[in-house]
Amino acid sequence: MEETIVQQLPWSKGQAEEALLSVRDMWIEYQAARGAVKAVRGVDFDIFPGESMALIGESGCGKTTLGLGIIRLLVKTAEIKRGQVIYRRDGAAVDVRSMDEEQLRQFRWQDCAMVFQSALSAFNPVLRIRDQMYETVKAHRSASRAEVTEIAHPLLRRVQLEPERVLRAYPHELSGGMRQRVLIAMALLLNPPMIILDEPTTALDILTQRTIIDLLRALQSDFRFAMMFISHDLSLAAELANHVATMYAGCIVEYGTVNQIFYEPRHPYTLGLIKAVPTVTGDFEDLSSIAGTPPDLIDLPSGCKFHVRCPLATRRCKEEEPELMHIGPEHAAACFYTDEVERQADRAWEEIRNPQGEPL
Amino acid sequence: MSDDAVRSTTVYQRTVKDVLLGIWGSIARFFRLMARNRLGFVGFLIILFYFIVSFLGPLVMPVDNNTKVDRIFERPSWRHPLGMDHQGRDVLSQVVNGGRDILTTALLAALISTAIGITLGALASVIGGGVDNLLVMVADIFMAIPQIPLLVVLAGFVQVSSMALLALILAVLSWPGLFRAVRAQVLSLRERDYVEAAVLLDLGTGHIIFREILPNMMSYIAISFAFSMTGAIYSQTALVLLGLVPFSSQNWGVMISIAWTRGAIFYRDAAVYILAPVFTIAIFQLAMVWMTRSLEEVFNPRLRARA
Amino acid sequence: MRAVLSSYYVRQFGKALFTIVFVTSLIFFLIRLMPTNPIEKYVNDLMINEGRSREEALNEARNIFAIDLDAPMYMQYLDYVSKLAKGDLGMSLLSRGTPVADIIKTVLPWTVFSVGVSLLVSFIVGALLGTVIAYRRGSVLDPIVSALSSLLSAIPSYLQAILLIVVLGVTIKINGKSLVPITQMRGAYTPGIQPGFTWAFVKDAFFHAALPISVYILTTVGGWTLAMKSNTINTLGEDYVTVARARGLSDGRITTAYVGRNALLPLVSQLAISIGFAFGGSLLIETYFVYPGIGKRLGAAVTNRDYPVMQGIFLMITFVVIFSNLFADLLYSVLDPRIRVGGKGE
Amino acid sequence: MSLASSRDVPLIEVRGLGRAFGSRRRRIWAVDDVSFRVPRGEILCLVGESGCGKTTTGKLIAGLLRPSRGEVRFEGQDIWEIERKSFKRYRTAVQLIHQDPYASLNPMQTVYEIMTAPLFRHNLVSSRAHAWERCIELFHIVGLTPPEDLLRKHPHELSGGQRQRVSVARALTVNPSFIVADEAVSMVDVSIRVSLLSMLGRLRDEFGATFLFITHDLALAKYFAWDGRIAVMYVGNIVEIADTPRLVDDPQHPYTQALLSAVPEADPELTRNKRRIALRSQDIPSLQNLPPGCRFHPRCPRFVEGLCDVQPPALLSAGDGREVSCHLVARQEAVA
Repeated sequence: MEETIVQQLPWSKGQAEEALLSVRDMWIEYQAARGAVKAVRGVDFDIFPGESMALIGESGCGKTTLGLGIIRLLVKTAEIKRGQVIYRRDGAAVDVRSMDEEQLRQFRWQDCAMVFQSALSAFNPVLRIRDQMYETVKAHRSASRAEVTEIAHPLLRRVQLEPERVLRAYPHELSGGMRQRVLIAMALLLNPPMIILDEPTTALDILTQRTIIDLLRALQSDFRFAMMFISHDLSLAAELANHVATMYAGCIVEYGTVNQIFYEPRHPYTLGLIKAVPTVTGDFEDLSSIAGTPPDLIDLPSGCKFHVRCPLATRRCKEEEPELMHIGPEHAAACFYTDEVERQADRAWEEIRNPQGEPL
Repeated sequence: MSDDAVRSTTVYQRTVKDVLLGIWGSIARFFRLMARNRLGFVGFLIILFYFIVSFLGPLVMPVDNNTKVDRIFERPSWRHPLGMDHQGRDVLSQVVNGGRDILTTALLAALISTAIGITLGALASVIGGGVDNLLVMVADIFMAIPQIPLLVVLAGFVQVSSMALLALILAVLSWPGLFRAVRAQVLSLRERDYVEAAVLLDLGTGHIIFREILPNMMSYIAISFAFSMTGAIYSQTALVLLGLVPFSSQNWGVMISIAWTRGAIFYRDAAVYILAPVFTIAIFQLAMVWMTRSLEEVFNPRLRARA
Repeated sequence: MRAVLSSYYVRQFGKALFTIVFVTSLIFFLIRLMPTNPIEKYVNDLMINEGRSREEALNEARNIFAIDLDAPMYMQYLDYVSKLAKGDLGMSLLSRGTPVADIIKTVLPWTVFSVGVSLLVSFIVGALLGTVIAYRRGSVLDPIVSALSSLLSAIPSYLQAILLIVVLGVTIKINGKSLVPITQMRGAYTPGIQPGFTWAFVKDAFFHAALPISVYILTTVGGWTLAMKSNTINTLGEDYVTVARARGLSDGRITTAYVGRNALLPLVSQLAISIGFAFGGSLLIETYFVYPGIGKRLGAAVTNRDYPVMQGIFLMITFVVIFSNLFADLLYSVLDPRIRVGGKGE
Repeated sequence: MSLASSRDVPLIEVRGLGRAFGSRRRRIWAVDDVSFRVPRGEILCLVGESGCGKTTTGKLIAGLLRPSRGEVRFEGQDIWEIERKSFKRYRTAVQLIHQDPYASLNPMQTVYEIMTAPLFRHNLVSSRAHAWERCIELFHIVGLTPPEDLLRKHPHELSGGQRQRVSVARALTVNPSFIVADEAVSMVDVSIRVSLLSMLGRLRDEFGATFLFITHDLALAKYFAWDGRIAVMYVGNIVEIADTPRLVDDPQHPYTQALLSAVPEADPELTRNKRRIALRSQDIPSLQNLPPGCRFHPRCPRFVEGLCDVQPPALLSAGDGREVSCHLVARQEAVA
């Protein structure tokens, strides 16, 4: 196979050649009635084997589009305008964008599975779980029903379900939490090196969320797959991620290790998000929300897309869009004023750890 | 004239003018909204044309009843664009005069069936319980009975002598469709959060029915009204063709029926005679279906805003 | 689970049974309570025109209508119901001595044949066409098929029959011969051909049924196409289709087991309604094409006011439609596991 | 002490509240024997997982549903006993903010129509100009700018956050004294959630509104009701009710403990070092088939056989204004 050359990201934790998946300069647009929706605008990142990366951002920031774009599962009105999605397995590198239909079909689920937010509607309502498990394996290699049952049993037990009962069931006979676990078991059916999870815990109850989170952590250490999860929920990132990428208006505005993102944020948007989310444990903390509303992806503001909501914005921010810049080991941010953000972040954490202020 | 009188007349004039302007404004708005969907608007214009021609046309073009033996099955000409029938009478004037009864009956049938459907649907959903179960079962049974055969048998036993009676029978047989739609709609709408909010704000039952629930059902009602009309025309014409509704007057169905029995189909020259009423009905039905697309647009602000 | 499962079937069956009871009673009381009661009229006619005694006339009427006028109302009703249950629908007024059941036996098969074949063809063609244009949105095919579909389903079937006869049979002539030999196609089969399961007979039967079948197909195929198109478009937007693609299933598998099967479900429930509609349309269509089915026979009975035949055929059509309803419900429950639990999941 | 002053009468009090659904044969109690009081100007948070009956409780208090048993008291009077006239007053005195901002505003009406219908209906304004003025005033209170433009729009032209503010403003038109907020911010983006909460908080501080805040999110409950109380619901019952800081820091009921230990936190070190409480079962019991005794016993890590599966525990005081419904807590109290 032809050697695919990929530019090294200065903040990447290792050599790009060792990454499982490298995304470079990815641009995705939708055609809508009002105009082109610029959902993803020049995204770069690497995911290494066994790693877990969180992509966090609010609704409409392009995170789901990016996830779907990686396995080329976009709706018809969407188009990948530019960019590379390099996937490496067994020493070979291939651009997902150059795969033909059959290669792509094989790549999906076998190399990269995806767990969706809407587990409730993720299964064909008229087929038993058993059949849906079987056809999933059958789509990638020849296997008998008995073989598939043999693989499925331990996996279902692993996600704390009764294999016999679940395999016989139709989707509507299972609860939401059970369906989410079945989907996770199904994702592991072919032992893929990578799984994309789109809001895997949203809409689930707290105790169910906890089960899923603990399961994912345990499964990852057992099966050594890489996870990329997409969520608006910071706590999910805090729980599971090694690295976190914050997305805003179609771009990654900050990338770093989980501790860097939470304790040393360098982008005002990341800081804003952290300051907006309460924790249960500990004393009262003063929160603040980010002014304004998320941007319209059809009619984006000039310069830095965050400047209209940013407390630090200057004229420069309005005119010039900052690029994602290397600011420390494994840490990058797209902001001209990272030093100021650092000061504010330190102050914010200071207040949280030693609260003196009175609650509202 | 005293000052007071002058003032009051000017006030009066202004209100009349205002009312007229208001009416004109809403008519203009209605047309604008109908025009949002091009095909729907075409359908709407055709329907409008049909009603104008059928109700005003007879005044301009009375039916000509004189047999003219020398002009039997005459081909279309400038004077007689649709040619002559088996008795040498003008076909166009028959088409113009043959719509009034059919359209009136269809309109009446649709009105009655819509009224029944809305009333029973609302009752069933509001009262619920046994009444609801009973009405749903009755509607199910009505829907299971094949309409045309039942109509035919009914017409065999009962002399359908008037348009009103025919309209009533048609309506009684066709309400279940709208009933089910209205019932389902009310059941879902009254659970809506904004209806709950209106209850909490104590806005009154009238407000809740006419301002919160009804506007959200209007597109359903309008569309099902249109389909009731097409259904009524379908059944009506079928009954006429089977000779079960002895209309004495001119009527598109009667035209087809006579043309058929007079063997018009076997003369190539007579093709226009039989095809004229056939196309008249077919185009009306098609236009009605097209119009429903615009109706949807008129009653749905979300669709409206998108354009 | 078992109990719930069977309760769905019990409910559907009960509904069908109730509808049958309702319709038969409706007809009974309609005839008996009408101001110009056709039975009384018939008895009077016999007494006046043929000079029979009331006794004789009543006996005759009892034979023909399967109703004994002198018995109390509830006895009449029970008698009528028990005779119905035995398949006794009375005698024809017009062709004396012919039981209505025999008349139905000779005409029903032709209608079931023509309506059945056309429904099957129309459903399959419509479903396929609908799927194709749903997948090819934006291609040239879409607007053409959609426009044609709405055109064909808007025009009443009997008008399309007239159009076919006038245009194909009369107006367009090549070398003095019409395009389609309308007159030769009358009847159920060519006289002289021995009925049976022979190739010649089947071919001939199809030849004679070709016109009614094509009109049924023309009028219904558009509806199936449009319904399938919109169902398919909706189903394509379902999450489980996206997930199936993410699972790497082949396009063929997704189109059939995922999109096709789920999009087809609502169509199955419409199947019953369309059977009723086709039987209704058969009245005029069979009359125009001179096809000796149940519709044409009903039309003739109505024209001649042959009440027992009218009543018998109407009941027969209703039974057929109700049983197809039941069949469609059962088919639906086989195809959709959710329905068996009774409504939406809990 | 025999004559309780009106100040001692809580604004809202529910006693033995229960509501059943379903047919006569299969009655399902969505809410079963719930009692609490909310004094004027205070906040009570109702926390629980989906299907625990918290929304039904909210609707019962708002008077949208009639209780199957028990009573809802407003200023000391049972709302279903009082005569029509007072019920009308009660009707507008309690307002509910719905969860879904996309469903709570009628799509067919403009924001102006939505806002002014209650104003005109209850003669709260004298003219159209006055109504317009009042709308703008209310929009300022809920932080909607620019009010003039928004009033002319239809709901679908507004963002989720804006819609939610409109529905709060609409509730304020009738000057309610009690607001039930049912998951009022859970469908709004994270970055603007806090500002919505602070707006609601201001309503209490500046206008003395009393709140029942229903949520599944303990962190939000803690933030919003820090100086109020939290009631935790499980399958139709209240299992624990206490002042917020106490409940969050030192939960007593095993279900509350499990819930708090399970919440994922937006702080990596905190969340990864949290003490976990393992439940004995993942399955939430269905309302049709409730376990005997304590409803939590099949999942409870502290389950005692012969006690918890036999006798349903009562909601008993556990000191410091805390009430807990657990045999083991009651036992500890008795020992202490």
